[in-house]
Amino acid sequence: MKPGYYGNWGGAFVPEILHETFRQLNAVFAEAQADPSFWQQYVDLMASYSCRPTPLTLAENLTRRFGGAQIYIKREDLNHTGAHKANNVMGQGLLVRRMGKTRVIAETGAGQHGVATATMAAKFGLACTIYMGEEDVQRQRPNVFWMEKLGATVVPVTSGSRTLKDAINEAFRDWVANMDSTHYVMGTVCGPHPFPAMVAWFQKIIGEETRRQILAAHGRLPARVYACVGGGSNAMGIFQGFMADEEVELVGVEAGGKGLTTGQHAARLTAEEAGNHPAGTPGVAQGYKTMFLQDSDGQMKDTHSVAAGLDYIGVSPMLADLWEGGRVRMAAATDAEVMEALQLTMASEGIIPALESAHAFVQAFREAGELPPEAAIVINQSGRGDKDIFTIAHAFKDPSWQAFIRAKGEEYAKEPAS
Amino acid sequence: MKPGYYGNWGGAFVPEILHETFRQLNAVFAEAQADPSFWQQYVDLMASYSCRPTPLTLAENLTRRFGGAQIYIKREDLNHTGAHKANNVMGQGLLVRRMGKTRVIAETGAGQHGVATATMAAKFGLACTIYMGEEDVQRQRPNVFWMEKLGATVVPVTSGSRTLKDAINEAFRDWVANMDSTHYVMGTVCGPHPFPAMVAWFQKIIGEETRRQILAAHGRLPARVYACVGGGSNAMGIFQGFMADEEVELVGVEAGGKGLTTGQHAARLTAEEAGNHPAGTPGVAQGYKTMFLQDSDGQMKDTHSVAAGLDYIGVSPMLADLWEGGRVRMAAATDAEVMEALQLTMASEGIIPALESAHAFVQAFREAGELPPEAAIVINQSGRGDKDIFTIAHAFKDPSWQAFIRAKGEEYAKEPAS
Amino acid sequence: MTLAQEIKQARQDREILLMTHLVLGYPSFEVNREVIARMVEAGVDIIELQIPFSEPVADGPVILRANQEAIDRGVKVRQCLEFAAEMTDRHRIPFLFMTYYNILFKYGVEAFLQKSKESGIRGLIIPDLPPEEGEEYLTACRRLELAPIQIFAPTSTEARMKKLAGHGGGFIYCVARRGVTGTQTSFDQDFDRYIDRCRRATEFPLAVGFGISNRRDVDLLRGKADIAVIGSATIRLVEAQGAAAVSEFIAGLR
Amino acid sequence: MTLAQEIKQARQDREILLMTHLVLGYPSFEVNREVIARMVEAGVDIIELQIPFSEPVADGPVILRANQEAIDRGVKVRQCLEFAAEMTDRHRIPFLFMTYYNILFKYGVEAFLQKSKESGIRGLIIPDLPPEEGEEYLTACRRLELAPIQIFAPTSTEARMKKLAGHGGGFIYCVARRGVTGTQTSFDQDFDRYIDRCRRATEFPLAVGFGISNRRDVDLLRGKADIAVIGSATIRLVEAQGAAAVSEFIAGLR
Ligand SMILES: Cc1ncc(COP(=O)(O)O)c(C=O)c1O
Ligand SMILES: Cc1ncc(COP(=O)(O)O)c(C=O)c1O
Repeated sequence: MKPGYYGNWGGAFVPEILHETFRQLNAVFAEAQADPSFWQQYVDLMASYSCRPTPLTLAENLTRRFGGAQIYIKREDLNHTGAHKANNVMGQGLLVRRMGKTRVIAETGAGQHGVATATMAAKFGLACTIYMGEEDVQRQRPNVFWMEKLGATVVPVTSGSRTLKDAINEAFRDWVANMDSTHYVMGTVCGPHPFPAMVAWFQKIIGEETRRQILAAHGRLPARVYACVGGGSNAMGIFQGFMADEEVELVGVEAGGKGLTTGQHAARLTAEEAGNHPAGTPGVAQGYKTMFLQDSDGQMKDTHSVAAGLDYIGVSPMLADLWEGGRVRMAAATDAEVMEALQLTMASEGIIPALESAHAFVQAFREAGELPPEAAIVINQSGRGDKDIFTIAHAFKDPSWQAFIRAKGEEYAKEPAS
Repeated sequence: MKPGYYGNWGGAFVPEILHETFRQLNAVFAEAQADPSFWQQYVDLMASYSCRPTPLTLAENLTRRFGGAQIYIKREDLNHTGAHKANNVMGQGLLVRRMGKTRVIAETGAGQHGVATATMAAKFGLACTIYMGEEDVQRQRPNVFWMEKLGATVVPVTSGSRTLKDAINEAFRDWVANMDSTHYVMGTVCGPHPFPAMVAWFQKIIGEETRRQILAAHGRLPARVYACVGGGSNAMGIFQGFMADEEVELVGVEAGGKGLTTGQHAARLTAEEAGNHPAGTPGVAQGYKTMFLQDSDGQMKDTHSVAAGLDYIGVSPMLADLWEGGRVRMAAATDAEVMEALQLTMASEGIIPALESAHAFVQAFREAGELPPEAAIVINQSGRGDKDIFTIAHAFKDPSWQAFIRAKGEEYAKEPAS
Repeated sequence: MTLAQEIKQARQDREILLMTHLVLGYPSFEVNREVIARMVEAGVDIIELQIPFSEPVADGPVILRANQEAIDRGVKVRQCLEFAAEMTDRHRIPFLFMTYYNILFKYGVEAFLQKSKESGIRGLIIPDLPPEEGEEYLTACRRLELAPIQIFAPTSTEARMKKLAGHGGGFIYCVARRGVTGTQTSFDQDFDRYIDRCRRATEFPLAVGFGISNRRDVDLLRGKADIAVIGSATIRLVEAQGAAAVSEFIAGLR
Repeated sequence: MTLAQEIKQARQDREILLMTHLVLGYPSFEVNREVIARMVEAGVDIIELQIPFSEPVADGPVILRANQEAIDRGVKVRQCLEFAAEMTDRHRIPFLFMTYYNILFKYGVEAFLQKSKESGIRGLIIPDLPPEEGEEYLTACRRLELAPIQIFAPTSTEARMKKLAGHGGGFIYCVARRGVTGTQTSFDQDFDRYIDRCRRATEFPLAVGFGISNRRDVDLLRGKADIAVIGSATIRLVEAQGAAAVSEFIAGLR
């Protein structure tokens, strides 16, 4: 197989101007992989700066409620900056140091990857520019505020659908102009090789911890592992811990948006019914080959999800391969199901999953009851939901929240910048 | 000394109707303290549900900037729910289980203790009512939203100054009516005995971890340990790890608000100038004896701080004693200094302290340069600041934030509850 | 005669005594003056003068608000002491202070009690001062022959009641139920058993408070308690109908 | 004659050739038609027809927007192929397709190239398809005698340039600088050294693009490059002044 390919998927469809940059990146990444002290440095950094290992929490109340498998939650929400994104970003930060670059750029959708990158840049003393679709800038203003306070420049991207995919394009445009000084911190297991391999490598820390933890807590491997799939980094992160354990079923959950038949979703691999084709078709964009949501000409479609972090046209080439080969089963959760699972999880366990993560909860809740109590399942809680307050309070149509925002708005209208 | 007293301070000034409740609470607490398996159960819970031990992070950039002591940050912000409040609350939750009560109540100022209590109640399957000053309900709407989603009832308190102290009074009023079913989860090391002892006992987990961690990381004890002081729980938590180490100076930092001479602050123990009297005077209120901000009649004053969690009239009787005895040095940081330290910490380290915690950073920054590089200092970062976005963005007068809020407000004005 | 003796004597003539309550300076000392005059005239036996405190934890919404408004209007402890002296001078019936401990503590416990004594006050009710915390207070009360009125609660055990009574003076204030001042109490079998327990624990007369607002409530206490305490009810009445309404209200209670 | 031979021949007559660019369907095929006619009339030597793609990563703001508006207005790949056939039929000069790989991939690489050939297209520029990923494409181009135009960049090493040239056809598109299309390039000493390196690596004629917008730019390329590429500049011109302005603009370049 060609390097950078996973079955039929992957590759590095990169403009010539970046050829050397990628050569260097591949070399530094290979060096890091070959150097055990690098991994140790990474683990130490994540232990002292974030809070790895993150816990594995037994959800007793949810387990009781569904009356089936023991439900365990892997707590990536407890990472510094609130999501698994920190793992990848801090890892790439160490590579940036090795390369001696002085600036990083990144795309962001939900804002989590942007906040994580801005955080890493502050810690590592790097200049930082974050590209973010204008629509997402509107949706995720708190994250923009923090990125700026962390010292990053946030550039609203006004092209295309003004969301994540356009931010990626814009980041590439910056990169082709500034690659000598600048590293592009790709936020998920997508993009041209070696990004999927690199991001997956850093994220495998989730799965390695989880495997140890579930064996210690439950005494045996879990029956199933659930993770939401935007680009696929948290999913690949946890799945890698169980890849060789054939008895562990790996389940990825995509954004079903308003429903798979509505066209307003971001489910690339999940077929509406067993036996049907999924909505995604093979394509090449943003530097790699995978299953994209595109029209018959190859133009990318608009996607929709209540979770900005899942609202993306492509999916990891690694997951496309694992899905094609049957190792990973794909499912989808709709916006409405997600809000329900979120509410249930908050009230039952005192845990607030990110909207993205709540997709994995939906599917786990559907299936937990089918399994016997001796079985365990693990849900990867990729992030915490309190960052999503504007979206969640909006989605719940909370009247006190709306009144609060109106009053604040009126206050600012009266004395702007007071 | 009488039980429940720390030097001249403390006690249990409790209405007769609660006498039995306190007897039971003292008994259960004593039982728990005598039972080593209880502490283990607590440590295990905090490890699997929160992410203890929380890391100790070396702040390399800040250290370089101030050119003195190595600056270490204890990361209580990485706790589940975002602050040290979780330690106390989960511990009291275990006591509630022992007592067989089915409902908890709590006061909250900043909202962090309320969110933590609502979280614990969800996890432990308890009914939950949170009392919160009406003014704080306005200031901290996001926290109110989460408390409600976690299943708690939030009662806005309209009496008095409509802030933390009034919420405490109101919680007591609930308790004297419902003590058979209900436990009052006091949020800090204040209130009648055994609350200070109990909260301090649970919070000492911070100091025990920190002592181990700094010895491992730095090879010797820190020269100074800094913690902000509202009620004093995070301070007592970390200080207990070093109480016997006389060479370690313990520094508590109070809310200097608009300045110690303005009357708009919450500094009870810090004198405006060395040799002067502090603004607090001995008093008895809310069930205990300490240094209160009160007038010459004994009526409590209004306090002010940009940090809701420090905006309180009293202070832990334990800290009053340690201050009186010279073991703990007290200092104050003004609102303006706090915003500056916050900005610096974000941009230098990628870490966002809570407004409360940022007070400790101010004092540490003032003093770090005085110490040699072989020395280490530890700052207790009691919580994370992203919960404070409304206050912080407001204080920074961020125009994009204001525009965002105005636009959202207008959207809700157009189609309410849409 | 001690306050306890005086109460016992009064009980010879009346099946139940009435103790009323008001918050000093609320809505004003002038209104207090008129209300007190009408109470005394209508036959009230004892009056509790509450010195306002900013943190009245044992009080319900009505008294709480009265405390706060009085403080907001600038009422000072010194004024309360002077007003008490004026009242004890003008009226024969016993007057008590009710307040929270910080008012005494801040003034100086000894000094405050000395001043109370000089003002003609007969006893004090301090709901947040259990005897364990009240050594200085109890000693000074005894020395000054002020009654340190103790409180029983439905949750108090027999041993506890005995202990409290041992420190007490004047009468025992029996909190009728769980909760704060100002809401309705149901005087049921449980209540009767509770009052029996109180009786067995002490020789002091028993006052019963919390939620008494009409003649029916007072009637239910006849033969059980020695003193019926009317608290929030008069404050509500004065707020709604003014001081003049007090006469008829009190007259109607017995 | 191969495209490379044809270009070399044309260079015998002219010191520098001009290649222009437009986005198909932007603002409309009608305007494209008029612009192309004027370009040919004004003496343009080669025209690059960009088939719009939703994710044009290598393009700057002007061309990016043109791509998107064309797609928003419903431009289809099929129409672009038909339009190309019409143009190659009407005009003598060589036409190229410029687009991103997904357009070919989704159509079927072989089928797309077959169709391009049938439409009279002479070569293709696919900026996101390095030779390592382009085996099928390169093989089919060779079989169909379509020029798979390769791109050199200032960052390309000598070895890399040689390798690229080995896969190339028609000419080499030398990206003048880091960055995307549409912004100014400074043609300085570094640039001269870069072009020297390009020359040494290949026999193919050299086209230089990125940011060329006036006669001065073209003059600076004389004696260095074989072809000056004008991209965003004409799109901007047509947007501002309409298709008619193209004639004078092109005439003024040389
Ligand atoms: C919390 C969280 N979970 C999941 C995702 C989706 O990304 P991925 O599929 O790469 O894990 C995001 C992206 O922003 C996220 O913020
Ligand atoms: C983050 C944080 N730090 C500090 C405090 C102050 O409390 P304490 O002094 O008890 O630690 C609070 C109170 O809400 C808080 O939320």
